[in-house]
Amino acid sequence: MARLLFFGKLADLAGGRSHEIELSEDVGSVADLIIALSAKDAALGEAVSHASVKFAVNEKIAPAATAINNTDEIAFLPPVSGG
Amino acid sequence: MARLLFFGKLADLAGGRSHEIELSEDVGSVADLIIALSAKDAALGEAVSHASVKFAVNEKIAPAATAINNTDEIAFLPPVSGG
Amino acid sequence: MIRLADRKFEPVAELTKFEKANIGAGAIVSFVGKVRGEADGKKVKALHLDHYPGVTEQSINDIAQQASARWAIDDALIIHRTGEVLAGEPIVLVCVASAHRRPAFEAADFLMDYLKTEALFWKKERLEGQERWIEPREDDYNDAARWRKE
Amino acid sequence: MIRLADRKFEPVAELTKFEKANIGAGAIVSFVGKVRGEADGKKVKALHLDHYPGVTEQSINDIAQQASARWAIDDALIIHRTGEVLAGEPIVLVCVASAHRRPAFEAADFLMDYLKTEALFWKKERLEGQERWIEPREDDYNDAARWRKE
Repeated sequence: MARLLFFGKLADLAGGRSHEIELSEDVGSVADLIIALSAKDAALGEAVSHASVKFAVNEKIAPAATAINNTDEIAFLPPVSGG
Repeated sequence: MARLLFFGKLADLAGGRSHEIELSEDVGSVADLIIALSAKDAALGEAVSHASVKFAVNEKIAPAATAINNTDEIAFLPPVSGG
Repeated sequence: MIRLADRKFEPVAELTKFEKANIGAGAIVSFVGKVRGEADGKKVKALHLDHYPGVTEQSINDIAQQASARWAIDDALIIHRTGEVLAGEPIVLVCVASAHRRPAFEAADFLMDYLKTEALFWKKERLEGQERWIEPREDDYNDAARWRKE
Repeated sequence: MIRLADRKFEPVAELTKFEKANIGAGAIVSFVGKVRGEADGKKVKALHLDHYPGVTEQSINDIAQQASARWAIDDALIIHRTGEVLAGEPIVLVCVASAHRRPAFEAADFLMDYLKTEALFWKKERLEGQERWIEPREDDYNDAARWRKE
Protein backbone atom coordinates (compact mmCIF):
# COMPACT_ATOMS: atom_id res chain seq x y z
CA MET A 1 0.00 0.00 0.00
CA ALA A 2 1.16 3.54 -0.73
CA ARG A 3 0.63 6.19 1.87
CA LEU A 4 -0.73 9.54 0.70
CA LEU A 5 -0.34 12.56 2.95
CA PHE A 6 -2.25 15.81 2.50
CA PHE A 7 -1.30 19.04 4.26
CA GLY A 8 -2.99 22.35 4.92
CA LYS A 9 -6.12 22.98 2.89
CA LEU A 10 -5.54 19.75 0.96
CA ALA A 11 -6.06 17.75 4.16
CA ASP A 12 -9.48 19.38 4.55
CA LEU A 13 -10.33 18.55 0.93
CA ALA A 14 -9.07 14.97 1.19
CA GLY A 15 -11.02 14.38 4.38
CA GLY A 16 -7.94 13.77 6.49
CA ARG A 17 -4.17 13.75 6.61
CA SER A 18 -3.32 10.18 5.70
CA HIS A 19 -4.77 7.71 3.21
CA GLU A 20 -3.46 4.23 2.49
CA ILE A 21 -4.19 3.19 -1.06
CA GLU A 22 -3.23 0.41 -3.41
CA LEU A 23 -1.66 1.95 -6.50
CA SER A 24 -2.97 0.30 -9.66
CA GLU A 25 -0.50 -0.89 -12.29
CA ASP A 26 -0.96 2.15 -14.50
CA VAL A 27 0.15 4.50 -11.70
CA GLY A 28 3.92 4.73 -12.06
CA SER A 29 4.57 8.36 -11.11
CA VAL A 30 3.20 11.18 -9.01
CA ALA A 31 1.65 12.62 -12.19
CA ASP A 32 -0.18 9.32 -12.79
CA LEU A 33 -1.38 9.33 -9.21
CA ILE A 34 -2.88 12.79 -9.67
CA ILE A 35 -4.83 11.53 -12.69
CA ALA A 36 -6.07 8.57 -10.67
CA LEU A 37 -7.10 10.85 -7.77
CA SER A 38 -8.92 13.18 -10.18
CA ALA A 39 -10.97 10.26 -11.51
CA LYS A 40 -12.15 9.45 -7.99
CA ASP A 41 -12.56 13.00 -6.64
CA ALA A 42 -12.66 15.84 -9.13
CA ALA A 43 -12.32 18.62 -6.53
CA LEU A 44 -9.30 17.02 -4.85
CA GLY A 45 -7.83 16.19 -8.26
CA GLU A 46 -8.07 19.79 -9.34
CA ALA A 47 -6.60 21.03 -6.06
CA VAL A 48 -3.52 18.78 -6.22
CA SER A 49 -3.06 19.62 -9.92
CA HIS A 50 -2.56 23.31 -9.16
CA ALA A 51 0.88 24.62 -10.16
CA SER A 52 1.47 25.87 -6.61
CA VAL A 53 1.28 22.36 -5.12
CA LYS A 54 4.57 20.60 -4.47
CA PHE A 55 5.17 16.92 -3.84
CA ALA A 56 7.38 14.90 -1.56
CA VAL A 57 8.18 11.25 -2.10
CA ASN A 58 9.51 9.50 0.99
CA GLU A 59 10.09 12.84 2.70
CA LYS A 60 12.05 14.43 -0.16
CA ILE A 61 10.65 17.19 -2.36
CA ALA A 62 10.24 15.59 -5.80
CA PRO A 63 8.87 16.55 -9.23
CA ALA A 64 5.62 15.12 -10.63
CA ALA A 65 7.58 12.77 -12.91
CA THR A 66 9.06 10.93 -9.91
CA ALA A 67 8.45 7.17 -10.01
CA ILE A 68 6.40 5.77 -7.14
CA ASN A 69 5.30 2.35 -5.99
CA ASN A 70 3.21 0.70 -3.32
CA THR A 71 5.82 1.10 -0.57
CA ASP A 72 6.15 4.87 -0.94
CA GLU A 73 4.91 7.81 1.09
CA ILE A 74 3.64 10.55 -1.24
CA ALA A 75 2.89 13.97 0.24
CA PHE A 76 0.90 16.82 -1.33
CA LEU A 77 2.09 20.22 -0.16
CA PRO A 78 0.08 23.37 -0.92
CA PRO A 79 1.79 26.79 -0.67
CA VAL A 80 3.45 27.08 2.72
CA SER A 81 2.98 29.89 5.21
CA GLY A 82 5.07 29.88 8.35
CA GLY A 83 6.19 32.56 10.76
CA MET B 1 32.30 84.00 31.81
CA ALA B 2 31.68 81.66 28.91
CA ARG B 3 31.74 77.94 29.55
CA LEU B 4 33.65 75.78 27.09
CA LEU B 5 32.95 72.04 27.01
CA PHE B 6 35.19 69.49 25.31
CA PHE B 7 34.10 65.93 24.59
CA GLY B 8 35.84 62.69 23.64
CA LYS B 9 39.43 63.10 22.52
CA LEU B 10 39.09 66.90 22.71
CA ALA B 11 38.58 66.65 26.49
CA ASP B 12 41.91 64.83 26.75
CA LEU B 13 43.60 67.51 24.61
CA ALA B 14 42.02 70.39 26.52
CA GLY B 15 43.01 68.88 29.85
CA GLY B 16 39.45 68.41 31.05
CA ARG B 17 35.80 68.68 30.17
CA SER B 18 34.90 72.17 31.28
CA HIS B 19 36.72 75.49 31.13
CA GLU B 20 35.34 78.87 32.21
CA ILE B 21 36.86 81.68 30.24
CA GLU B 22 36.33 85.38 29.76
CA LEU B 23 35.75 86.04 26.06
CA SER B 24 37.68 89.10 24.91
CA GLU B 25 35.89 91.76 22.90
CA ASP B 26 37.14 90.51 19.56
CA VAL B 27 35.58 87.06 20.10
CA GLY B 28 32.07 87.38 18.70
CA SER B 29 31.51 83.94 17.21
CA VAL B 30 32.53 80.30 17.58
CA ALA B 31 34.97 80.83 14.69
CA ASP B 32 36.60 83.73 16.58
CA LEU B 33 36.82 81.55 19.68
CA ILE B 34 38.69 78.89 17.72
CA ILE B 35 41.23 81.48 16.60
CA ALA B 36 41.63 82.63 20.19
CA LEU B 37 42.08 79.04 21.42
CA SER B 38 44.66 78.38 18.68
CA ALA B 39 46.71 81.34 19.85
CA LYS B 40 46.86 79.88 23.39
CA ASP B 41 47.23 76.18 22.50
CA ALA B 42 48.23 75.30 18.95
CA ALA B 43 47.46 71.57 19.29
CA LEU B 44 43.99 72.15 20.74
CA GLY B 45 43.37 74.88 18.17
CA GLU B 46 44.22 72.56 15.34
CA ALA B 47 42.06 69.78 16.77
CA VAL B 48 38.95 71.97 17.14
CA SER B 49 39.52 73.45 13.67
CA HIS B 50 39.17 70.05 12.01
CA ALA B 51 36.24 69.82 9.59
CA SER B 52 34.84 66.81 11.49
CA VAL B 53 34.36 68.80 14.71
CA LYS B 54 30.87 70.15 15.37
CA PHE B 55 29.80 72.84 17.79
CA ALA B 56 26.90 73.35 20.14
CA VAL B 57 25.96 76.71 21.61
CA ASN B 58 23.71 76.47 24.66
CA GLU B 59 23.00 72.80 23.93
CA LYS B 60 22.02 73.31 20.28
CA ILE B 61 24.17 72.23 17.37
CA ALA B 62 25.32 75.45 15.70
CA PRO B 63 27.60 76.52 12.84
CA ALA B 64 30.96 78.22 13.42
CA ALA B 65 29.47 81.60 12.48
CA THR B 66 27.12 81.48 15.48
CA ALA B 67 27.39 84.58 17.70
CA ILE B 68 28.51 83.92 21.29
CA ASN B 69 28.97 85.96 24.41
CA ASN B 70 30.12 85.61 27.99
CA THR B 71 26.95 83.90 29.20
CA ASP B 72 27.06 81.08 26.68
CA GLU B 73 27.98 77.41 26.90
CA ILE B 74 30.03 76.41 23.87
CA ALA B 75 30.67 72.72 23.26
CA PHE B 76 33.23 71.13 20.92
CA LEU B 77 32.09 67.77 19.58
CA PRO B 78 34.50 65.48 17.71
CA PRO B 79 33.08 62.67 15.51
CA VAL B 80 30.62 60.66 17.55
CA SER B 81 30.67 56.88 18.00
CA GLY B 82 27.84 55.26 19.89
CA GLY B 83 26.37 51.78 19.99
CA MET C 1 19.35 25.12 17.21
CA ILE C 2 15.97 24.40 15.74
CA ARG C 3 12.93 23.41 17.73
CA LEU C 4 9.28 22.86 16.96
CA ALA C 5 7.15 23.59 19.99
CA ASP C 6 3.72 21.99 20.22
CA ARG C 7 2.73 24.20 23.13
CA LYS C 8 3.23 27.75 24.31
CA PHE C 9 6.85 28.78 24.86
CA GLU C 10 8.48 31.78 26.51
CA PRO C 11 10.58 33.77 24.02
CA VAL C 12 12.38 35.81 26.65
CA ALA C 13 13.40 32.72 28.63
CA GLU C 14 14.75 31.19 25.43
CA LEU C 15 16.61 34.38 24.56
CA THR C 16 18.14 34.40 28.04
CA LYS C 17 19.57 30.91 27.46
CA PHE C 18 20.74 31.89 23.99
CA GLU C 19 22.57 34.95 25.33
CA LYS C 20 24.28 32.83 28.01
CA ALA C 21 25.37 30.33 25.37
CA ASN C 22 26.83 33.18 23.29
CA ILE C 23 28.44 35.25 25.98
CA GLY C 24 31.24 36.47 23.72
CA ALA C 25 29.04 37.69 20.86
CA GLY C 26 29.13 41.43 20.17
CA ALA C 27 25.63 41.50 18.67
CA ILE C 28 22.45 39.57 19.32
CA VAL C 29 19.29 40.17 17.31
CA SER C 30 16.01 38.56 18.25
CA PHE C 31 12.66 38.48 16.54
CA VAL C 32 9.43 37.42 18.23
CA GLY C 33 6.33 36.96 16.10
CA LYS C 34 2.97 36.70 17.83
CA VAL C 35 -0.54 35.86 16.69
CA ARG C 36 -2.33 39.15 16.22
CA GLY C 37 -5.86 39.36 17.58
CA GLU C 38 -7.19 40.99 14.44
CA ALA C 39 -6.97 40.50 10.67
CA ASP C 40 -8.76 42.55 8.01
CA GLY C 41 -10.97 44.03 10.74
CA LYS C 42 -12.02 40.59 12.00
CA LYS C 43 -11.28 39.15 15.40
CA VAL C 44 -8.78 36.29 15.27
CA LYS C 45 -9.16 33.62 17.97
CA ALA C 46 -6.22 31.45 17.01
CA LEU C 47 -3.98 30.14 14.30
CA HIS C 48 -3.68 26.46 13.62
CA LEU C 49 -0.27 25.42 12.31
CA ASP C 50 -0.07 22.26 10.31
CA HIS C 51 3.34 20.73 9.62
CA TYR C 52 5.02 17.61 8.23
CA PRO C 53 6.93 16.03 11.14
CA GLY C 54 10.58 15.44 10.29
CA VAL C 55 10.33 17.13 6.93
CA THR C 56 9.38 20.52 8.35
CA GLU C 57 12.41 20.40 10.65
CA GLN C 58 14.55 19.56 7.64
CA SER C 59 13.16 22.53 5.71
CA ILE C 60 14.04 24.85 8.60
CA ASN C 61 17.44 23.29 8.87
CA ASP C 62 18.06 24.01 5.18
CA ILE C 63 17.14 27.66 5.75
CA ALA C 64 19.47 27.91 8.77
CA GLN C 65 22.30 26.36 6.74
CA GLN C 66 21.82 28.97 4.04
CA ALA C 67 22.06 31.72 6.65
CA SER C 68 25.22 30.21 8.14
CA ALA C 69 26.80 29.90 4.70
CA ARG C 70 25.98 33.49 3.81
CA TRP C 71 26.71 35.44 6.99
CA ALA C 72 29.44 35.28 9.62
CA ILE C 73 27.19 34.30 12.48
CA ASP C 74 28.19 32.51 15.67
CA ASP C 75 24.87 30.84 16.40
CA ALA C 76 21.20 30.87 15.49
CA LEU C 77 18.12 29.69 17.35
CA ILE C 78 14.77 29.09 15.68
CA ILE C 79 11.71 28.05 17.66
CA HIS C 80 8.44 27.67 15.76
CA ARG C 81 5.05 26.70 17.12
CA THR C 82 2.91 23.94 15.69
CA GLY C 83 -0.73 23.14 16.46
CA GLU C 84 -3.17 25.59 17.99
CA VAL C 85 -1.69 29.01 18.78
CA LEU C 86 -4.01 31.45 20.53
CA ALA C 87 -4.16 35.16 19.77
CA GLY C 88 -1.41 36.92 21.71
CA GLU C 89 0.79 33.84 21.94
CA PRO C 90 4.24 33.68 20.34
CA ILE C 91 4.40 31.74 17.10
CA VAL C 92 8.06 32.11 16.20
CA LEU C 93 11.34 33.17 17.78
CA VAL C 94 14.53 33.78 15.85
CA CYS C 95 17.78 34.70 17.61
CA VAL C 96 21.10 35.33 15.90
CA ALA C 97 24.47 35.93 17.56
CA SER C 98 27.40 37.44 15.71
CA ALA C 99 30.54 39.44 16.34
CA HIS C 100 29.00 42.44 14.56
CA ARG C 101 25.56 43.91 14.10
CA ARG C 102 25.06 43.77 10.33
CA PRO C 103 25.35 40.00 9.88
CA ALA C 104 23.14 39.52 12.94
CA PHE C 105 20.41 41.81 11.56
CA GLU C 106 20.60 40.46 8.02
CA ALA C 107 20.60 36.81 9.00
CA ALA C 108 17.62 37.28 11.35
CA ASP C 109 15.71 39.18 8.66
CA PHE C 110 16.53 36.49 6.07
CA LEU C 111 15.53 33.67 8.42
CA MET C 112 12.14 35.26 9.03
CA ASP C 113 11.50 35.90 5.33
CA TYR C 114 12.34 32.30 4.51
CA LEU C 115 10.40 30.85 7.43
CA LYS C 116 7.39 32.72 6.03
CA THR C 117 7.75 31.43 2.48
CA GLU C 118 9.94 28.31 2.44
CA ALA C 119 9.48 26.38 5.67
CA LEU C 120 6.86 23.62 5.58
CA PHE C 121 4.04 25.11 7.62
CA TRP C 122 0.41 25.63 6.75
CA LYS C 123 -1.54 28.19 8.66
CA LYS C 124 -5.27 28.25 9.27
CA GLU C 125 -6.81 31.34 10.79
CA ARG C 126 -9.68 30.77 13.20
CA LEU C 127 -12.01 33.72 13.20
CA GLU C 128 -15.32 34.07 15.02
CA GLY C 129 -17.46 31.33 13.43
CA GLN C 130 -15.21 30.94 10.39
CA GLU C 131 -11.84 29.55 9.47
CA ARG C 132 -9.56 29.94 6.47
CA TRP C 133 -6.21 28.74 5.25
CA ILE C 134 -3.68 31.51 4.78
CA GLU C 135 -1.02 31.85 2.13
CA PRO C 136 1.87 34.30 2.22
CA ARG C 137 0.99 37.76 0.97
CA GLU C 138 2.61 39.22 -2.14
CA ASP C 139 4.76 41.31 0.21
CA ASP C 140 6.08 38.16 1.88
CA TYR C 141 7.21 36.74 -1.46
CA ASN C 142 8.79 40.07 -2.38
CA ASP C 143 10.60 40.20 0.96
CA ALA C 144 12.02 36.72 0.41
CA ALA C 145 13.01 37.61 -3.16
CA ARG C 146 15.27 40.41 -1.87
CA TRP C 147 17.82 37.81 -0.82
CA ARG C 148 18.03 36.31 -4.29
CA LYS C 149 18.68 39.58 -6.10
CA GLU C 150 22.23 40.10 -4.95
CA MET D 1 11.40 55.26 25.79
CA ILE D 2 14.98 56.40 25.93
CA ARG D 3 17.29 55.81 28.83
CA LEU D 4 20.95 56.41 29.50
CA ALA D 5 22.27 53.89 32.00
CA ASP D 6 25.37 54.78 33.99
CA ARG D 7 25.76 51.23 35.24
CA LYS D 8 25.28 47.68 33.99
CA PHE D 9 21.74 46.84 32.90
CA GLU D 10 19.99 43.58 32.03
CA PRO D 11 18.81 43.57 28.41
CA VAL D 12 16.55 40.55 28.80
CA ALA D 13 14.79 42.01 31.85
CA GLU D 14 14.20 45.21 29.88
CA LEU D 15 12.91 43.26 26.89
CA THR D 16 10.52 41.38 29.18
CA LYS D 17 9.02 44.67 30.36
CA PHE D 18 8.88 45.97 26.81
CA GLU D 19 7.02 42.87 25.62
CA LYS D 20 4.51 43.19 28.45
CA ALA D 21 3.92 46.83 27.56
CA ASN D 22 3.32 45.84 23.93
CA ILE D 23 1.25 42.73 24.41
CA GLY D 24 -0.77 43.28 21.22
CA ALA D 25 2.20 43.74 18.87
CA GLY D 26 2.63 41.10 16.18
CA ALA D 27 6.38 41.61 15.87
CA ILE D 28 9.12 42.53 18.32
CA VAL D 29 12.72 42.94 17.24
CA SER D 30 15.49 43.42 19.74
CA PHE D 31 19.16 44.19 19.36
CA VAL D 32 21.73 43.81 22.11
CA GLY D 33 25.22 45.15 21.53
CA LYS D 34 27.97 44.11 23.90
CA VAL D 35 31.58 45.13 24.42
CA ARG D 36 33.72 42.59 22.64
CA GLY D 37 36.77 41.32 24.49
CA GLU D 38 39.00 41.69 21.47
CA ALA D 39 39.72 44.28 18.77
CA ASP D 40 42.31 43.98 15.99
CA GLY D 41 43.84 41.03 17.83
CA LYS D 42 44.24 43.03 21.05
CA LYS D 43 42.52 42.31 24.34
CA VAL D 44 39.91 44.93 25.22
CA LYS D 45 39.36 45.52 28.94
CA ALA D 46 36.58 48.08 28.67
CA LEU D 47 35.03 50.89 26.73
CA HIS D 48 34.60 54.31 28.24
CA LEU D 49 31.57 56.19 26.91
CA ASP D 50 31.64 59.94 27.12
CA HIS D 51 28.39 61.85 26.58
CA TYR D 52 26.88 65.33 26.85
CA PRO D 53 24.14 65.12 29.51
CA GLY D 54 20.81 66.38 28.24
CA VAL D 55 22.05 66.91 24.71
CA THR D 56 22.90 63.25 24.13
CA GLU D 57 19.36 62.28 25.20
CA GLN D 58 18.03 64.88 22.78
CA SER D 59 20.13 63.44 19.95
CA ILE D 60 18.73 59.95 20.64
CA ASN D 61 15.24 61.37 20.85
CA ASP D 62 15.67 62.95 17.41
CA ILE D 63 16.73 59.58 16.01
CA ALA D 64 13.73 57.83 17.60
CA GLN D 65 11.40 60.49 16.17
CA GLN D 66 12.79 59.88 12.70
CA ALA D 67 12.11 56.17 13.09
CA SER D 68 8.55 56.80 14.28
CA ALA D 69 7.89 59.16 11.38
CA ARG D 70 9.22 56.68 8.84
CA TRP D 71 7.86 53.32 10.00
CA ALA D 72 4.55 52.18 11.42
CA ILE D 73 5.88 51.15 14.80
CA ASP D 74 3.94 50.86 18.04
CA ASP D 75 6.80 51.52 20.41
CA ALA D 76 10.57 51.71 20.67
CA LEU D 77 12.94 51.34 23.59
CA ILE D 78 16.54 52.51 23.51
CA ILE D 79 18.89 51.97 26.43
CA HIS D 80 22.49 53.09 26.04
CA ARG D 81 25.31 52.84 28.53
CA THR D 82 27.51 55.72 29.57
CA GLY D 83 30.73 55.64 31.57
CA GLU D 84 32.88 52.56 32.01
CA VAL D 85 31.55 49.43 30.27
CA LEU D 86 33.55 46.25 30.84
CA ALA D 87 34.19 43.64 28.15
CA GLY D 88 31.20 41.32 27.94
CA GLU D 89 28.76 43.89 29.30
CA PRO D 90 25.86 45.22 27.25
CA ILE D 91 26.37 48.68 25.82
CA VAL D 92 23.12 49.20 23.93
CA LEU D 93 19.64 47.69 23.70
CA VAL D 94 17.13 48.56 21.02
CA CYS D 95 13.62 47.07 21.01
CA VAL D 96 10.93 47.83 18.45
CA ALA D 97 7.31 46.66 18.52
CA SER D 98 5.10 46.76 15.45
CA ALA D 99 2.08 45.02 13.96
CA HIS D 100 4.29 43.48 11.26
CA ARG D 101 7.84 42.27 10.97
CA ARG D 102 9.29 44.50 8.25
CA PRO D 103 8.80 47.85 9.99
CA ALA D 104 10.10 46.29 13.21
CA PHE D 105 13.28 44.99 11.53
CA GLU D 106 13.91 48.13 9.51
CA ALA D 107 13.33 50.55 12.38
CA ALA D 108 15.64 48.56 14.71
CA ASP D 109 18.33 48.39 12.03
CA PHE D 110 17.98 52.14 11.35
CA LEU D 111 18.10 53.00 15.05
CA MET D 112 21.34 51.07 15.49
CA ASP D 113 22.96 52.63 12.43
CA TYR D 114 22.06 56.11 13.63
CA LEU D 115 23.05 55.44 17.24
CA LYS D 116 26.47 54.47 15.87
CA THR D 117 26.94 57.58 13.75
CA GLU D 118 24.57 60.34 14.92
CA ALA D 119 24.01 60.02 18.66
CA LEU D 120 26.31 62.10 20.86
CA PHE D 121 28.62 59.50 22.33
CA TRP D 122 32.39 59.27 22.30
CA LYS D 123 33.98 55.93 22.84
CA LYS D 124 37.40 55.21 24.25
CA GLU D 125 38.75 51.70 24.06
CA ARG D 126 40.82 50.55 27.01
CA LEU D 127 43.33 47.95 25.92
CA GLU D 128 46.06 46.36 28.01
CA GLY D 129 48.31 49.32 28.88
CA GLN D 130 46.90 51.56 26.16
CA GLU D 131 43.76 53.49 25.37
CA ARG D 132 42.39 55.09 22.22
CA TRP D 133 39.39 57.06 21.09
CA ILE D 134 37.33 55.27 18.48
CA GLU D 135 35.49 56.73 15.54
CA PRO D 136 32.88 54.92 13.45
CA ARG D 137 34.36 52.73 10.73
CA GLU D 138 33.75 53.47 7.06
CA ASP D 139 31.24 50.58 7.12
CA ASP D 140 29.27 52.30 9.87
CA TYR D 141 28.94 55.47 7.80
CA ASN D 142 27.94 53.43 4.76
CA ASP D 143 25.33 51.56 6.79
CA ALA D 144 23.82 54.83 7.99
CA ALA D 145 23.87 56.23 4.44
CA ARG D 146 21.59 53.39 3.26
CA TRP D 147 18.65 55.13 4.90
CA ARG D 148 19.22 58.36 3.02
CA LYS D 149 19.36 56.77 -0.43
CA GLU D 150 15.69 56.00 -0.74
